[in-house]
Amino acid sequence: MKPQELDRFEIRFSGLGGQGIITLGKIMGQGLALGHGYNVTQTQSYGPEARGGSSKCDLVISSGRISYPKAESLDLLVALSQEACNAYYPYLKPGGALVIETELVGQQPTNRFLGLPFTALARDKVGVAQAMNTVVLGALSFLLPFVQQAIMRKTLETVLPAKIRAVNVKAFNLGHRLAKKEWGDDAGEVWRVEEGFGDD
Amino acid sequence: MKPQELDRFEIRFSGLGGQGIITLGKIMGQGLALGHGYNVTQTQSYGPEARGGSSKCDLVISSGRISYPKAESLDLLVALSQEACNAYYPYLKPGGALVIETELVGQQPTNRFLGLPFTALARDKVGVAQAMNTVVLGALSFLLPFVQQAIMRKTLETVLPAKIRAVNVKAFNLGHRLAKKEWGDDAGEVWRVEEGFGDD
Amino acid sequence: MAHQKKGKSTVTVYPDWCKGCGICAEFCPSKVFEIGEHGKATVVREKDCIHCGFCELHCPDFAIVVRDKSPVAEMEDTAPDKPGAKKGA
Amino acid sequence: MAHQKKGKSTVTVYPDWCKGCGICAEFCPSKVFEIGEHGKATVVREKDCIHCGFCELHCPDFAIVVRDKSPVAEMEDTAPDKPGAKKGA
Amino acid sequence: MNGLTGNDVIHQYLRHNKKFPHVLCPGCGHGIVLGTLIRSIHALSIPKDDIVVVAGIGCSGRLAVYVDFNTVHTTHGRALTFATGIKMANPKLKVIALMGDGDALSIGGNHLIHAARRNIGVTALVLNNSIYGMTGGQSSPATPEGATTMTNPYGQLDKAFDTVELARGAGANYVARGTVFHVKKLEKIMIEALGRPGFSLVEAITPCHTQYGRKNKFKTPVDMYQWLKKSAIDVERYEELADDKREGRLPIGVFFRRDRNGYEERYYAMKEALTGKGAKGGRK
Amino acid sequence: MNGLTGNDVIHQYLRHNKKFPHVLCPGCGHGIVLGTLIRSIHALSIPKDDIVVVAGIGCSGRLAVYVDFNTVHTTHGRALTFATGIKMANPKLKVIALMGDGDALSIGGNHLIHAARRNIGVTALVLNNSIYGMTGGQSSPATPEGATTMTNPYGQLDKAFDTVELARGAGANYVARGTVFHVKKLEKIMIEALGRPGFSLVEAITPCHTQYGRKNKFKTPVDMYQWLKKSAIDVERYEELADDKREGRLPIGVFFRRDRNGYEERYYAMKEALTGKGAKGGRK
Amino acid sequence: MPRRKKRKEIFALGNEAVVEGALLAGCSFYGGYPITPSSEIMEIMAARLPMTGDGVFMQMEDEIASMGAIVGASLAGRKVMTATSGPGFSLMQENLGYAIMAEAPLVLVNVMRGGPSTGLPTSPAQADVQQARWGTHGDHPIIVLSASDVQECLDMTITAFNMAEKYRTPVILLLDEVTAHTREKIEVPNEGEFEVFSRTVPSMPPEWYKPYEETVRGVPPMPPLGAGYRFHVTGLTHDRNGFPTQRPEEIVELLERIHRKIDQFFYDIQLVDEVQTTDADVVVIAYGSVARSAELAVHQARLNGVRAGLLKLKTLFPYPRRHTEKILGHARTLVVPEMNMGQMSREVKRVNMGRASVRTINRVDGQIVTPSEILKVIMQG
Amino acid sequence: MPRRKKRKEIFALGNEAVVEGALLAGCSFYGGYPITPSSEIMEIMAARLPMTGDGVFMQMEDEIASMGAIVGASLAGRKVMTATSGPGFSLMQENLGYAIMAEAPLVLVNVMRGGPSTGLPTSPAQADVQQARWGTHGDHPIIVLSASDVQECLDMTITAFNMAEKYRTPVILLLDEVTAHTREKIEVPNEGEFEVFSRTVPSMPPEWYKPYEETVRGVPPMPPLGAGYRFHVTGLTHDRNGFPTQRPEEIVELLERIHRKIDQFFYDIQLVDEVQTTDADVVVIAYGSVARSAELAVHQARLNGVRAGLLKLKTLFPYPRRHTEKILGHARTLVVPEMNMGQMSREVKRVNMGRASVRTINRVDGQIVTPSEILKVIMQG
Ligand SMILES: Cc1ncc(C[n+]2csc(CCOP(=O)(O)OP(=O)(O)O)c2C)c(N)n1
Ligand SMILES: Cc1ncc(C[n+]2csc(CCOP(=O)(O)OP(=O)(O)O)c2C)c(N)n1
Ligand code: SF4
Ligand code: SF4
Ligand code: SF4
Ligand code: SF4
Repeated sequence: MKPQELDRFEIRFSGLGGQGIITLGKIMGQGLALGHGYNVTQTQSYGPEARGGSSKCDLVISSGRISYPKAESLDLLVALSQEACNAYYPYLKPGGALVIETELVGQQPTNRFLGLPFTALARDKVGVAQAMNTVVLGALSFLLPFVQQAIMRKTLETVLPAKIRAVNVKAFNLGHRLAKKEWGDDAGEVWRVEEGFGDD
Repeated sequence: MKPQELDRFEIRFSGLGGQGIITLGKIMGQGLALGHGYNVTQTQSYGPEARGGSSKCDLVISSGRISYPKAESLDLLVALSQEACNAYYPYLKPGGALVIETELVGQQPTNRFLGLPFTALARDKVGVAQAMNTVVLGALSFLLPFVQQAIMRKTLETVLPAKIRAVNVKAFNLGHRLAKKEWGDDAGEVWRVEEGFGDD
Repeated sequence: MAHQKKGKSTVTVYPDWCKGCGICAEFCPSKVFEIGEHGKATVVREKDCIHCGFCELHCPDFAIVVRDKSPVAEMEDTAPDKPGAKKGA
Repeated sequence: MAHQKKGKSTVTVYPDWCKGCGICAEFCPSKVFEIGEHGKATVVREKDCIHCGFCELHCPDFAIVVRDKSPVAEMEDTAPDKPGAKKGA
Repeated sequence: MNGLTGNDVIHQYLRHNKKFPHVLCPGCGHGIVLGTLIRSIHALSIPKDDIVVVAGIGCSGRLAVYVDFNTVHTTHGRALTFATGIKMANPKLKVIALMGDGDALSIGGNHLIHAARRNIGVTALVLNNSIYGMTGGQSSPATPEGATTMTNPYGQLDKAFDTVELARGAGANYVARGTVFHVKKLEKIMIEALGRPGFSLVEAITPCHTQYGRKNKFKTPVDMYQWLKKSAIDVERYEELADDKREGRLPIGVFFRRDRNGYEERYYAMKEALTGKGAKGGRK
Repeated sequence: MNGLTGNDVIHQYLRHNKKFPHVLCPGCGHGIVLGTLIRSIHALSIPKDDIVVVAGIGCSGRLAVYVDFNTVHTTHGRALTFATGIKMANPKLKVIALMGDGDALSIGGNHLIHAARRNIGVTALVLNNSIYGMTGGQSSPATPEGATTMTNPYGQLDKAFDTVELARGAGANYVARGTVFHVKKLEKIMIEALGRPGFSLVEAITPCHTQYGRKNKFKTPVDMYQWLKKSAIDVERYEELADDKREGRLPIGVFFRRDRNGYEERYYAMKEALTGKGAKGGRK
Repeated sequence: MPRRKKRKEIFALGNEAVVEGALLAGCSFYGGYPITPSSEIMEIMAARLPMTGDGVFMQMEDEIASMGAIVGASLAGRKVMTATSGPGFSLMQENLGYAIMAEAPLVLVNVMRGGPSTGLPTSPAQADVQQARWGTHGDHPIIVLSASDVQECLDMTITAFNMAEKYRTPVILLLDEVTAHTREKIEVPNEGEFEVFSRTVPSMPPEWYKPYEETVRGVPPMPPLGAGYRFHVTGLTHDRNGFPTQRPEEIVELLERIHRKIDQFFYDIQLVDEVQTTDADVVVIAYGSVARSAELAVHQARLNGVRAGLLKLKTLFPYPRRHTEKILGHARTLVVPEMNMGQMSREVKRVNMGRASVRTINRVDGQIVTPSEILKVIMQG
Repeated sequence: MPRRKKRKEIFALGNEAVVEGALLAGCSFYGGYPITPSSEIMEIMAARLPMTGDGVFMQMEDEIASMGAIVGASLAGRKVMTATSGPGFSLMQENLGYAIMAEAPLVLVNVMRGGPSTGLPTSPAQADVQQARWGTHGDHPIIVLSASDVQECLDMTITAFNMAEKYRTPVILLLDEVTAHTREKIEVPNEGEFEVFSRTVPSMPPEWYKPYEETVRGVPPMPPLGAGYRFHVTGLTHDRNGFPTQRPEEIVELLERIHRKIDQFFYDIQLVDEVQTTDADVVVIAYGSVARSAELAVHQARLNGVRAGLLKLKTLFPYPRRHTEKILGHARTLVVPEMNMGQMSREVKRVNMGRASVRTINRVDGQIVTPSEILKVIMQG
């Protein structure tokens, strides 16, 4: 299957230190870059903010060359804490999507958002609270029309050490399944584009 | 007495480490600068040459401002070793004077030179071989028409520590006396100039 | 001796400053603290405090203050607590 | 033993390399050296040399060489020297 | 503030215009050292204005900003050089150099041994967490042999410095070691160190769970404090132990005291001798 | 050259295209150290090609240019860092770091203690003349208290380092001291040091009459050798002396030997263990 | 023709790509001291080098020692590297000068962060550019390269090693925090697909070898220590044998040669990428991550009808004068955006000699220069 | 009017005059490490400082420690100084940057010798000029002065202290070996005959004091440590209270202010001497001992009918652009003689923007540029 053409799709993952935000971004980035063949740049926050407890990780995804590597106006914001949601919501493009962790983001800045209780899901359904980030990855693999679930899962398996692989695949599948169920089939429709007219 | 007008008079003292060349130059320079009121620059060799055993010290003396501080073409070369004489004789101006230590400079590059056995004089007549440089100072105080013996002796006394003062004054006087005797009254005549016409 | 102070101290944790490292909970001889749901130390058995000072000295974030009860406070406090009742912030 | 070597060695000072520090002259057990007029060490009592090696080991400028006499040299040297006669450079 | 006790006292010494909690990780021992330092100063009744805390660069160095003294956050490894200048410029100040183990023993090793040799009147606190905390967990010269770090993924090959022995070899006047678990002892040491002439070195063993512990089988910060509790032993008792019993034990306490005047005292005495009572010209 | 003896041997090791005598002053002990080093290498039959002399900056550093080995004249104080790189890059080389006391103990102090701690397989020769020779007679950390120098005209205030104790404190594997008067003993020490694993430090006490002696009541170079002769004493005998008899005596000999492998040995063994016989991937 | 073997793709951090490039280029010795934002280079080296053939990894006590160790190892025949950031870079300057004098090849990566002093440890900047040129004392030549994306981190590291070995000189690779800390997909070239240059070793018997001899290229061959060529290395001015000299003609020969060996090969050393410059009225001259912003801005400017172009500097020093001159043939305006107060723009102005108008864009607040900032200036013409 | 008191005359070495000037300016703290050709400064300080009021002399373990000690002492209220030469100057760069950030006044004398590396320890050079400007990492302002004769050594040292104190900044005084090692008769000014500036101390209660506050001059007052103003000093970017900050607007305010406080006072800081420049066709721009050669050459050129002049730079940085601009009003040719490969001539060219023709004369062989060399180039027009 030919990957969908993308011209600068920008995602920001944000939340608290310890939620595995950076790992989430790295795996997603690697899956898109190596598995799907996109150009991807991944950047993240270093330094005191990172220490201070907040955490941020950006992806820019494109079929063409990516000049400027940092996210400027977001197509998708994943906010896993209230603070992060407040801080970064203003950077969301008109029409961009907001994904939140419903238990941690009590005050949503808009009624147009997609939410799931990722932490509770990981803790209760997977049995490992730390697998929360993988649940998110699964959900996004459903949401984003240019992500192929199988490839992303494969990437996940490649990247993770053997002993935590099974748990995370479970979390990934859970996220995918629940997103489909809760958010509906056409959640990411806005980003799906018809095959273009360009030559092969 | 008004000091004689000088326009860049250049002297080089040269010889071996341990002969007190630098001290000689420094005292002479100080006498001319502070005692006589000339502008004087004194420079010397540092570094490996200095270590290697040879030693060199230059004076530039002028009534006016001295721009370039290093000696370029010498009015007077004082050579206290054969090596030094060989090395620096070529820098002597036409008409410049060469003063040598006769026992240490066996091969004179010219027959126009003024010599005295300074070391032997110091050792035998003053009783302190190290006072050789002061004997030279005394001789030069005679030779150079713009040097006033009394002032130079005063400088010498100011500069030296008390316990070696007497010996050195003796050496100084000896040098002056012998230069007068051996080199004759008009030895430095070439450099004596009539009082100019400038206004007061 | 410290033991005579049992029940005579108030123990306060400033949750804003507490980072939930668990040192107080682990080493308090009277098990006064627990790490609560939000990952912060909570005073759960204040009356058992013997004012040994350990927690104040060892909290890396200066988040705990143990004080002798004021006479008035002490008076009030003589009413027996329900066992296990939560105290403090 | 070194002492048995007395008179059996040649002692050479290379004056170009000698800086006249005086170590050899001071410490040579046989007083073989003197510092000469030009401030260089001179071998003055070569035949007293017991080839103890001190001077070679201690000359900071590697300016001294002490060698066993070759049989021929030794032969020549059996002629008694004038006492105090200068030897070497 | 003399009626106050415990952290109520500490709070009087913290800068009210700084954001708290401080930036250090949960369970980081550095905060405990800072508290102990404050209590020691409080116990000695030294005015805040007379204290200069000179810090290096590292997590430990960040402590300086939080306390209401004169505080100087310098360059990596160089705290003692600044401290030396400050003490010589104004010997009335009580100068405390606050350094990490990397700071003091790696890049700053030369200044440490020279401060000790010179016996400058500075109290040096080495906050030894066995690791480079600030930069993310690389080896320090205090990382134990065999430990795993970001720059020794196959186990540290180097032998760690023994700070006490190093300072002894350099001729230090006073050297002691404490831990953040044994806070009262540490406080006693600091109080003594702050009161002595010349150079005093206090090594405080302080856990870094984030960068060191997690990679070296300490599951939680608390585990590291348990380890301190178990392994520390008074140096007097340590010395009585048989060699094979010493393995794994960490001697704490005062290792030695020497009684040489501080460099600044000797220097100003020399000046006094040279210039006499206001008179110019020496009598050397 | 095996039939030769004495300075005939030395001459075989000097560079024939260099100008002699060397630049050092009359009576400077540095030349004697160089001769002793050459004899030690000769005695061990180490090929010239295998020797790397890594020198610092100072009069002592100038020695390197005269000997027909691989010679590297580095920057002031840094000889041991270059030596460490060379040894790690090619452990087969016999690497000798040749440093002055200022070089090794002042600006280079950190590298010295770290080379000792790491136990890198380098032989460090510290040519201690108690002074900065090259730059004209300023104090060094080895200048005795009270001595007069260009930067201490009123007498050195600092206490000198004891090189031996400093190296001990840093964890060195082998430390010895000799003097250029006691050349045979110095040679024995050097031969031992060159043959040992890991870091060995040899301090050679060598007089500088020009810059140190003249200002400190030594009339001639010879006086300084007399002083060495009188004050040196075997460390074994020194230790038996009563404290009050030790004053003014200079213990020489081997102070301690430890038996730890050199860093390069440990490093390459680790590599071997990690990669196996050509196999990639560790078995950590 | 054999089909090109597919290249391995990896999703790597800029700092990781530097390590990848170094290992491909034959680096077998790393000596360093950690500092943000360069530390990953050291950490990955620590994991990789012990696993490779003769790889040596050493953590040194400080940056001075790091430089000493790698210069030593370079003299002993290794291809060597260190990495640091501003404060460490300042400390490395003395031994860097030594390496220039001793002509010891080495690669020094400086991942720039905000300065001066401890400054902004985790924020990007490009403020060590002039320091890279002038940081060590005395007149000296130096090659300074940069990279603007992760692929270039790999490629330019290989180039840095090649230049270091080819010209027997230290080469500085300046990265900024953005480039170093961005993860991207890159291609790792297969062996044989890229050039690897190693220093020339002498091919004459030792007696004839002069370590600092004049040669056609100005670069004398260099044997490893211990290979039978026993020579002297010094930071003092030296003659062809490596022995210290004070003779003016020998000094001039030496200093002239170490400059010439680099200056004369400007066509090999001065690397740039040009994007739509041929017809450009406005040319942006940029390097590092800012060049990426510039590329986007140029693209947008073209869409807006302005004939804009980009001269991306991959070599910062010796400054690519030739390429700038060419552009000055037609450009009216040069725009020089930098994360500093105007450091490369000084070079641009010096070459420009008043011809085009030079606009600078400077940020020193730890933020990257954005495409829109550059676009705005381009649009002003 | 009272008769001017006669000034004391002394016959002094350049290095000695530096000490004389420093003591007159109120220097009471010296920390250093010896190095040729600067060592006499240290040695004379060692003799003098213990004899003066509160004078402190310290020999430190190295140049890094020297800088650390004097910055510390400066913060504690002293007027401080160190002196060094190339290798030591390289080592001082990190802490020099710290002093810039902490705004600690200090005077650093670099007596330049031949480089790079150990180079030519006893020969003159002027090759650390660009290093003085750019040696420490990060964008930074710096004042660099020079002196060309012994009297100027004294005068410019006083000036250096005054500028350091006035602008709360390190000032570098660059001497060359010739100037430092020449003995000349100089006049020691009497007290009251020269200006002595000392840092402004705060005149508000401690609670109101902000150590890095914006002020009219851009220079905040500075109390000594321990005087009741308990503030924080750091090399990190900091806010007005001295506390570390990562906020872009605070960073910009800080960096902008430390540059502005120097840039805006260019008329006070940029010092030159002009000799016969008013009508000159050919102007020699020179500094240090070379300016003396240039003066003689200009004199000789005038005798030969060429309208030559000399612009002697006493301030090297910030570069005296204004004075150069004035000269570019009439000069056809600028001649820039230097004992380096062309370091100040870069600044001249940058300002010149192609207007006059710029001729450089460069020596790097440890020899001084002679008057005749300069004359030759002047005569070529
Ligand atoms: C010259 C220099 N080199 C390196 C660094 C980077 N750096 C900052 S802190 C640090 C080490 C911190 O470790 P440590 O001193 O042990 O203190 P900790 O953070 O563990 O308290 C390093 C290497 C720097 N700031 N400056
Ligand atoms: C960085 C640096 N600082 C200072 C110097 C000047 N310098 C050269 S040699 C030397 C000290 C020499 O003394 P020491 O190491 O004891 O050796 P010695 O000359 O006595 O053998 C100094 C300070 C230098 N070359 N480089
Ligand atoms: S010790 Fe302090 S920070 Fe740690 S859990 Fe207890 S109150 Fe919180
Ligand atoms: S003082 Fe703290 S540690 Fe001690 S008993 Fe009370 S609560 Fe527990
Ligand atoms: S020891 Fe050597 S240098 Fe000294 S006097 Fe004897 S021969 Fe000459
Ligand atoms: S070997 Fe030398 S020191 Fe010994 S006896 Fe002979 S000459 Fe004297």
